[in-house]
Amino acid sequence: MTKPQATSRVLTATSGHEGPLLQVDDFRTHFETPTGIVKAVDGVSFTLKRGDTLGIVGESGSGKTVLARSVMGLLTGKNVIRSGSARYNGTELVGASESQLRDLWGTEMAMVFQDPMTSLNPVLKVGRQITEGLRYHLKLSKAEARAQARQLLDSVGIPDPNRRISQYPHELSGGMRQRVTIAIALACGPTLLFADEPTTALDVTVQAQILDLLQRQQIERFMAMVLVTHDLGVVAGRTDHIAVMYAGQIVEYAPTRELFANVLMPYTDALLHSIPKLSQPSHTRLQSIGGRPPDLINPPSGCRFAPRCPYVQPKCTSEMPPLQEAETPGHFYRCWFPVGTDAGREALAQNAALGIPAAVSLTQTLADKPGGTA
Amino acid sequence: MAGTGTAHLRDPDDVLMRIEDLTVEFHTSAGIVHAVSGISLDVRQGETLGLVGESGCGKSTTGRAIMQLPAPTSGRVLFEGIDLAAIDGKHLREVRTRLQFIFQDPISSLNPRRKVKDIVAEPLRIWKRGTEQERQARVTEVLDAVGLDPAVAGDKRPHEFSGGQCQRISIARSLVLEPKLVICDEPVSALDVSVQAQILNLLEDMKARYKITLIFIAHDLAVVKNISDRVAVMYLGKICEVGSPDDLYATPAHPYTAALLRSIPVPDPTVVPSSSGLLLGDLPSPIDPPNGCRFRTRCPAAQERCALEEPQIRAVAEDHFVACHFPLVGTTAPISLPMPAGPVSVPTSPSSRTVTGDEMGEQRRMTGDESGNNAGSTASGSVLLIGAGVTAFIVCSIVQAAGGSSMFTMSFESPDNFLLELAMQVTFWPGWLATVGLIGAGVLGLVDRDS
Amino acid sequence: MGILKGAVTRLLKLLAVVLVVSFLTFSLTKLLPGDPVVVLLGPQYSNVELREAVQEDLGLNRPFLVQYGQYLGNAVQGDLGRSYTSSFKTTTLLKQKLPATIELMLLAQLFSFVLAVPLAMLSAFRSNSRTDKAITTASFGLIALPGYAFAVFLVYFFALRFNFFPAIGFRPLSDGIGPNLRSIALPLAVLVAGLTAVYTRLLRSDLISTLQEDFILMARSKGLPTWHILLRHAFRPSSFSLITVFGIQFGTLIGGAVILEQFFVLPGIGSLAIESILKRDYLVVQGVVLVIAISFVLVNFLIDILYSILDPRVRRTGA
Amino acid sequence: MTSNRHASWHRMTALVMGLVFVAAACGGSDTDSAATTDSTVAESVSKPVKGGELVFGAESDVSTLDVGAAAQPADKVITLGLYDPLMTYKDGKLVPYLAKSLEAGDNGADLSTYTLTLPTDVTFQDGTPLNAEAVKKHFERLQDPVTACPCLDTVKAITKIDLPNGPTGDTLVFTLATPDVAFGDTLAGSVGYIESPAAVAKWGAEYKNHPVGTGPFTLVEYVPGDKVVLEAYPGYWQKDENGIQLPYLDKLTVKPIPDSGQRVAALEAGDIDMFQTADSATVKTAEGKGFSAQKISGSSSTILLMNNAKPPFNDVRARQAVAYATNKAVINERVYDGIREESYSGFATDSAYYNPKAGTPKYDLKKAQALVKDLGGLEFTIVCIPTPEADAVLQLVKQMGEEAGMKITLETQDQGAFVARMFARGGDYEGACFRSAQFIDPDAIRPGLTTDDAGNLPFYSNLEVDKLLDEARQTADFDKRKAAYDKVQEITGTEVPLITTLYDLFGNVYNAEKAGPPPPGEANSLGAIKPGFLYATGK
Repeated sequence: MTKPQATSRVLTATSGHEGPLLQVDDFRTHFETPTGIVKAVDGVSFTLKRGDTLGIVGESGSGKTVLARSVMGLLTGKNVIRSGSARYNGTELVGASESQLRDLWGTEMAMVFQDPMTSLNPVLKVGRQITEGLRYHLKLSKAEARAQARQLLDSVGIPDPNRRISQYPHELSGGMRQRVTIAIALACGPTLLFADEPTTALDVTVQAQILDLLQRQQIERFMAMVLVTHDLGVVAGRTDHIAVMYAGQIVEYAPTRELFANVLMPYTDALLHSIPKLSQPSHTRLQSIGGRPPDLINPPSGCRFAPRCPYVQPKCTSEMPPLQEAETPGHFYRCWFPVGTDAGREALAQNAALGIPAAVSLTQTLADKPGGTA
Repeated sequence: MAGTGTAHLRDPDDVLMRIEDLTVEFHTSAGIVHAVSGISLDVRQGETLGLVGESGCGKSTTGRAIMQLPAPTSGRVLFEGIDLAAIDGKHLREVRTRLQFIFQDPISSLNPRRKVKDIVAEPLRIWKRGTEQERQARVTEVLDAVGLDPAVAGDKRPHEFSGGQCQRISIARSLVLEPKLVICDEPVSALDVSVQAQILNLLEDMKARYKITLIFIAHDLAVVKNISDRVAVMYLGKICEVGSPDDLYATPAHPYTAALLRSIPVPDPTVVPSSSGLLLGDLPSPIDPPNGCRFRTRCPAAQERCALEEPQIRAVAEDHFVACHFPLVGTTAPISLPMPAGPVSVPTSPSSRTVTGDEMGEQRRMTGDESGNNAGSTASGSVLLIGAGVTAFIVCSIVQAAGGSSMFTMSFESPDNFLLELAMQVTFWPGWLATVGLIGAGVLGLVDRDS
Repeated sequence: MGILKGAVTRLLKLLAVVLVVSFLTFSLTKLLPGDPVVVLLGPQYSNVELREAVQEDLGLNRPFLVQYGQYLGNAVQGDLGRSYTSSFKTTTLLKQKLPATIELMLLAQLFSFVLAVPLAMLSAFRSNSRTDKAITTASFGLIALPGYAFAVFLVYFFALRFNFFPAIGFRPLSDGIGPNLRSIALPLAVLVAGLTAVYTRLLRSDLISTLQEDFILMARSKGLPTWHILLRHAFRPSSFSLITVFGIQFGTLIGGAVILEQFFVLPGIGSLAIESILKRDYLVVQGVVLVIAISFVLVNFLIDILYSILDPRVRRTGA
Repeated sequence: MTSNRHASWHRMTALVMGLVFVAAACGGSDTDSAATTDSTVAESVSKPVKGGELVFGAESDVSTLDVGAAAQPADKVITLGLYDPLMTYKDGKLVPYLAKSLEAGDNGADLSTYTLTLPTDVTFQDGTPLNAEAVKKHFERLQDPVTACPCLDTVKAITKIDLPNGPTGDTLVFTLATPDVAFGDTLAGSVGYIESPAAVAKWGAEYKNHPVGTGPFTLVEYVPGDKVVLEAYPGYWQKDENGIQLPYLDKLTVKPIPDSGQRVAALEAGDIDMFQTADSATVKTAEGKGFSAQKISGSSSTILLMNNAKPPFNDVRARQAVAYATNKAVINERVYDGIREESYSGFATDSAYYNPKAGTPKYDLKKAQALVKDLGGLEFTIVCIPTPEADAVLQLVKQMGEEAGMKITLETQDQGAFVARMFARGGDYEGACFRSAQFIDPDAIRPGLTTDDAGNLPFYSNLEVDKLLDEARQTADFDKRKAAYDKVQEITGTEVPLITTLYDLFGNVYNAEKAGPPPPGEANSLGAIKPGFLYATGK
């Protein structure tokens, strides 16, 4: 229903740099708090090519939102300590000044936020919120900017853009609002789009529409996209790679199909099993993860998931496993006893024998995997 | 869909709770919000009824209307054969001990200043159940049952717990009076997926242990399916479809249910998300809902009849009921369901205005607060209050001057003290209380509507 | 249009407020002890002939409601009666006193607003910086410092030590802008100091919470310059409690600057009210109260309209 | 005013209940009084020169500019500029001022007939000539209740006014209801100010805001609460002793400055050139800053009224007990920094009629205790309009009384109700606080002490005193009058109808660099000045 508009001005905004569009290397973001330094993002590395989509998955507090915002440079304040490297198109973002970053924001990279209710300014008309970036960055005239805004609204599937442009956010429905924020993010033709939980605040029927929209825009504009979410279902069908985050670190990173086919990290595995699935019959016992995520001020010295892991061995609590590549190229994991490997099975069996509850219930679940109505 | 009817109701003697033709309407400046329009439901003893739908469908309003918070506009709520809408307040409070409510946000629904054991024991104290010793034993038991160590957790306060643990505490609190029916309003939607599983498992355990009946309200179809024995799908204040979860999810009879199911992203990369058959457009305004079938404006299968005639709930299979003129019965695979490409042109509702879930919530809140249901009138109300405050101020000064004379006469008698005394007088005028109160109320009124 | 209809109903309500205020003050001045005739006549009050003559003359011997009705009838025609003591028309007195009050109030509001907005922005944008701490401390100090104490200080420095400004008195605008401004400089400074402090604190805390909002982050992520974000995105949504208080201050300033008026010998409404109360000059008291009430109600009506301009969410009315 | 340091007027203070509560209400020392003047700075007297302008800081706003009613110091400064009294006191003697002469009938033997002669060359500021008709209209206007003059009772005593030389003539003959020696004194106050009949006709009820008299200044601007601007009246009839046309000043501005601290600040800043204050501390402060000050001591500040007609004060012992118990030195110390003078009589100590041998009892705790014991206890209530000063004094009186074994309750009352209680038949009070006012003629004491007079608030009754007071007002002979008033003071000294505390203090503070010393105003108005004689020193 949307007519892709070849907005040439928008699409020519990228340079001809070769190689990954975004290269993040040992990236850290720590916060100084009165109680200590919170290591919200602690040594994250990944690369992203233009046209690709990376899904970052994790529970609340895993650092996924901080990662996205911090890479973009949106986190400011004296208490924010960024280190490592994040290069966009060859430009180092860590340590860049606010004005250098500002030149990239909007035109090169943009962000869509979780809740369109709060991420749109309630007192400004929709049109104005779209045009202000256009006018500032692309130096468009008022009329040009308005025309462009109408096109953008049309391209994100908002019917009757002429009317919507002079409405206020509260006059739109939730889905419509998120379409507007996407239009804003896309306005100046960025090549890298961060979508931070773009559908969490929306109803499920609207969620599907928005995810489709994002995907379509990404393809049309040949953008790279980082899709941050807690919902594995959201990333499953719509990403090229997935990075699973836990306690500030990437614990598993793989091409999407590979990840779901061949989970190595016990955390990812547990996450997948704890979600109720439509395909399962009613009253299926869910595999829950005991305990709670670690304190990011004093994280465990070994594997950060060890305290909750059914596979845990003494080695896990003393030595932090590195992010290592599996036999399948491009599949990285951070575990001493990966799921599905002999080492993993052995560890699980040993724990089950010792009566560690998580391991016991997991083995039970694995045993009656095919059916098992409660 | 979105029809009326009672075909799905079971033998009244066989159910614990029965809702008949429940209607909840809110009066706002924009008009009457038809939040819930004539729905009927029942729950058997020990059963879990899942109430599912998108925001604005009236599922939470239904849950509250059962608790009589607020009382429904019309319709009956029969609990153990008693019509809750017809009994007096005292009686109702007593009945409510057998009816408990669990809220979405576990943290804000617990008093942050009280210890966990006191929070859990509070209903017992209020109802003076047992001796102090018995109460403590009961608290220990439920805390233990929800998986908290009573010795450790009892003396802590809610902020020392994570969201999941807080939800355990609220579950413990709701169980302490041994209720018959627990209504859970989105109990896991604020929780992380790993914790969500813990709570869902816990609810199942509690159901088994305490023989409670659950009404489980949620927007997440998978969650509802997992826990329910019977599922009712709601849309815009009406019931679309009722049935056993496995049957309903496998063969949805209502186009809305089908669309909902299709919208859910599946954590399986082999399933390519398809945009065909997805719902388009927005939820119509509950102030001016579409005539006929309320879903028809977004229904891919809508026909002329849908606008003219409201569908009645009818059985399409054993324990599977639907309110649709053209149900999708007989089809097997919901995902590959053949569907028209887009909505059939049907007469649409004259109202182009849309009301979203947030606004619904707002309106609900506003109706709860009688002070103002419209920003404009709140404002002039505030101005009235402030005006009254200023009057009070002026009147105070006159009273003071006339009654005491002192503050003014002193200026000439002992000029040196004039300013000091005047300042003191101003500070201590008793009328200031009224003044400040009125102006304050006015200002609050003005400020409040920004929030 | 809904807005127009709303405005009309609101205006009617405000008219009701003014009526109620006038009735209240009218009845209160009647109910209170302290017959104005006592004050007028002094010891001669015991002289019945004299007392009755004066009561007759002032119309005080008629039934209460008749008096109120006459008062209201005259008031509608712009006649608020005559002062019992000085025989001046109440409207004349008001005309004499209003210029100083209005000028002082408007300038105080204007200056404090113009000062407070950038200060608050600076303070909020660099919250917890040294600038912020300095501004916060200063405004706390000014809020805590009673106006008259500050006035004494200003008079000592600027009138006595350096003789920049007169210590007392008011020169009307007809004497020229220079003398006029010089004559109100010190009271204006006292008012502006207090108001600026209040406004700065209010706006600062609102701005700080607005700056935490997602839409500010969104605006930043658009790559907009800081000043644009502060002015276009943060200021408007942060200004609601500011303008509420701003509106209320109009009311308080009209009648509440009594201390300053007395201190600086400004011919203002506040001192007129006090003097009339003293002299039981109730017609003047009523006139003053009426003017205060009307202006207060009007200002807040305008503020209300301003609200709906600033916050589109308020505009929502059912068609 | 060194020349006035020991003014040789025969001063006396009389208690007049009448104006008293106006004073309590409006606060100024509403004291038409004779006063001791004491200037602290004996500066070399600069010669008055013509020209210049001055700004005068008044204690309070103008309350009225009408004749007959002007009573407060702030009013007096202006009204004495606008009007001239018919009579005045010079060196303690009553002499004609605006009038040419005032003669009692029968060569001074008939005190119920007076002949007033006017000058023929005086015109009001609006050009209306001053003549017999104008003066007659003036008194008739004051006699009209609608004018609401506080002087009503006084002017009502005039039963007839004859104009033997016709309306445009220069002679009036007043016939009084009873012989009154103090008639001339009356004409020395605001009752003796004559207003232009043309202006009254023009302005009617609003006349008081558009006053026109024969005085040295005309009113050019009157903004209530802000300022009164007076400009010299070129046609003024009076020249000074050196032949300079009065007034000296071209312009005089009077500004009310209620805050005494601000009054000093304004003087320092040069916004004003002189001001008045009833507050002794302010005088001290101003002197400390190098300004000049005239200090005038006058009537008693706070007096304690006792209801002689009701228990417990219908018993003379009770009244004496209170007098013995009151330690005025302590009150002076605690409330007035010891600046004031103790008062045991309604008469000022330097009044010619003052009887130093008489006076109310001095502090003697033992005697007070004995009397209280004798009475079997003494319990009473003192009612008062609350002012900080009265509160302070009464608190001390309460303590002192309790030391003597009395039980005293203090009660506050708003002004309206207070007045009503005072004037109620028989007096609805036991004890009350009051302020006094003063007149130069001792006859003013009469209403306050005469049995059944409306002004007799203590409800005192002593037929002998009544007789003495009547005798005294019906003779012009000083010795006879003095003897009568001496006797009255003896009687009231023992019978104690009321208790005075301390004499008032009033100050005229001025900047000697800008202004000459304030010329004394009406002799019987505490702190009043005659602005016609004010001059700028031209620096």
